[in-house]
Amino acid sequence: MTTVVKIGGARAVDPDGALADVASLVEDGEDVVLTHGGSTAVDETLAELGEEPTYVETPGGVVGRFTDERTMDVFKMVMPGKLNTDLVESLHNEGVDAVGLSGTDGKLLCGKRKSAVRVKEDGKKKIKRGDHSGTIESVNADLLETTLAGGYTPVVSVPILGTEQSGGYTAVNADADRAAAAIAGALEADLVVLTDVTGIYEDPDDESTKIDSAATPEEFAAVTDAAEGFMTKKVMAAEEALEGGAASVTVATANADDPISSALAGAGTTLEPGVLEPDGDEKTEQEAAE
Amino acid sequence: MTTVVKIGGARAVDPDGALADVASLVEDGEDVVLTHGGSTAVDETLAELGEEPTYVETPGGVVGRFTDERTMDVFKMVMPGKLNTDLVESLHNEGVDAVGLSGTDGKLLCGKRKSAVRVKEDGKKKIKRGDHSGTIESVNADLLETTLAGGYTPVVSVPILGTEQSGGYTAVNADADRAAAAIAGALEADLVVLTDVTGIYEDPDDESTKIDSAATPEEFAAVTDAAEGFMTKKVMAAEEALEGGAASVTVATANADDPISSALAGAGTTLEPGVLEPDGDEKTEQEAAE
Amino acid sequence: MTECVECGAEVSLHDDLEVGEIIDCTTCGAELEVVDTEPPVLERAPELEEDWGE
Amino acid sequence: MTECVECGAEVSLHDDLEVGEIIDCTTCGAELEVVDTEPPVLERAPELEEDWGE
Repeated sequence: MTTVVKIGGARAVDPDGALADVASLVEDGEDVVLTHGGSTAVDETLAELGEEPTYVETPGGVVGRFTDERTMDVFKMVMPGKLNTDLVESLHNEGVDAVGLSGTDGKLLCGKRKSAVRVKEDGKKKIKRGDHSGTIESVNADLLETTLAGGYTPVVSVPILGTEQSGGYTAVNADADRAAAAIAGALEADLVVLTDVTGIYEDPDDESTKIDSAATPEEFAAVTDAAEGFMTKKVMAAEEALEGGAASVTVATANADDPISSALAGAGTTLEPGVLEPDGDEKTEQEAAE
Repeated sequence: MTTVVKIGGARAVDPDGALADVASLVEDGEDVVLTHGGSTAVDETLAELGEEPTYVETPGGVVGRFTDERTMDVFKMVMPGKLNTDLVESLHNEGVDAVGLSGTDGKLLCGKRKSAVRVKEDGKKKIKRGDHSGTIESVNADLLETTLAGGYTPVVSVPILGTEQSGGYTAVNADADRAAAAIAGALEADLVVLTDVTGIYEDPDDESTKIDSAATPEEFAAVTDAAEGFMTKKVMAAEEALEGGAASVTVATANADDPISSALAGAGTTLEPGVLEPDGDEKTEQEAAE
Repeated sequence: MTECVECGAEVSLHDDLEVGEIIDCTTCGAELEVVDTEPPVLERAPELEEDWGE
Repeated sequence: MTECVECGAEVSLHDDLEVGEIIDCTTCGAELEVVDTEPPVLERAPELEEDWGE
């Protein structure tokens, strides 16, 4: 069974514990694919360049990054450049033969580019053009499987390869959690999303209300109600992973000794495929069975 | 037969002609591996960050970059980050399924790290520590062959994976021409080094004195005498490629319609394995034959 | 004043019109994007799925 | 003054000594690296192959 692990990202998440754990998993013959985020590092590098990140608000009130051409350049420098290379270096120092890939390599992650976005700016509804972001629509599972079969551990970073309406390709920004989800679905793998909280809490401020697992749509409803702020995005990504074919999704803390093995053994909040609403025909079978 | 192509680098070399040529070569079933440099881009990004590149002079008068930790970070951002990702994107737009790799990925390019260098500074001989550069000692040809067999076109960037005396690994700077040479040797490939001159000229200022080819040590002596400045490094790399097992090395201009195919068909200056001094036993055979 | 590209009705435009602004046609309710301001040119505003990266 | 680590002879040191500086032992010709200045500590200077990256 393959395990896809999402580490790092916007929250300061200490990867050291995770990397040693990857080493022991790989040594035990487990296939592991690592993915990482890094939007905080992008903002830091923009600041070092004396530039401001651009955030916009949609009519619906969602605030997100507007990735103009300059930001996209910095994105390529930070994610597939610095962070990915550092992670590959650290993994080699743990005895793991890591291979860094971005979504553009071998069309690993492809999807339509969204070059315009609706925003609310000084009270006016507007369309802001020149955005470089996209939705992941396909995963080149073959490239990952070939790399794994070669004895390597893939370390995947966004950007993805965005398809233009004109038919051309442009590297574009995409959400790292959803990239991990797409990969886990394509490989029918267990997905472990490491972050800086121990799981999904019914009361976000009270760790003791951590939900251990959810295996039915009803249990999943409690999870979606509980998820707030950045956790909402992770739950959405988890759902996409399961819809894509992932065997399970666990949200757990990175700040533990063996964070991945512990997550696979039940630490954190585990979501099973059973949480998905059975589609049409399955539904009738299920209702008939009741 | 495999062709290794070195493009870009310090000189403003327009890759467009080369990328279309790569597409037609790949379409004809040729295996192509691309490598690129980028030290100018590293200096430009350092300047954008308000920082100065550090160059040092060795007691022997050679001027080279001192790659401290900060420069190494910018190096990772520019070479495997921006330039490699842009090149992969451009290749996809030419219909080539490119996969970007750096020397750290899967230990593609490994070698001892040189963390100290002898310099002459304000008249004093000194040892400057904290350098991040290294010599390429091994190439993971298997990783390249697996990638090629998968129908992909590898696009390789330095850094390489430097081995520390302590046994650990650190990503370090290495010369892109010598990286291309090491890869061409390991794959026993034809190496085409694209640059902004049409070949090696006997009189560096007179293009009409271009040397077409060299196939014997004597002819190679004329080449080494003629090579000056940046060309010296390229000739040194060519020799390393041939010593490593490359089938041929051609230095030619990138600014032509089909720069690679033309170079393979004889444009530029082609160096054959015959230029190498026959070692011990071959020598006696050759002398006996005379 | 200009005409709605969907229903042809008159669409009133305020002074500080900006390229990229969305104007609603008060007659047919269509959303129109200002693609130029001198002279004002309106086009049907595209449907856009929201999609955020890192 | 300090002693050459190779041959033990006296090695004279100038005032603006810097860490990293290479001092030649005038007796045995060994190249010594200044690894500290207060007090001055010298060690055999390592052989270093030149190697330049991009």
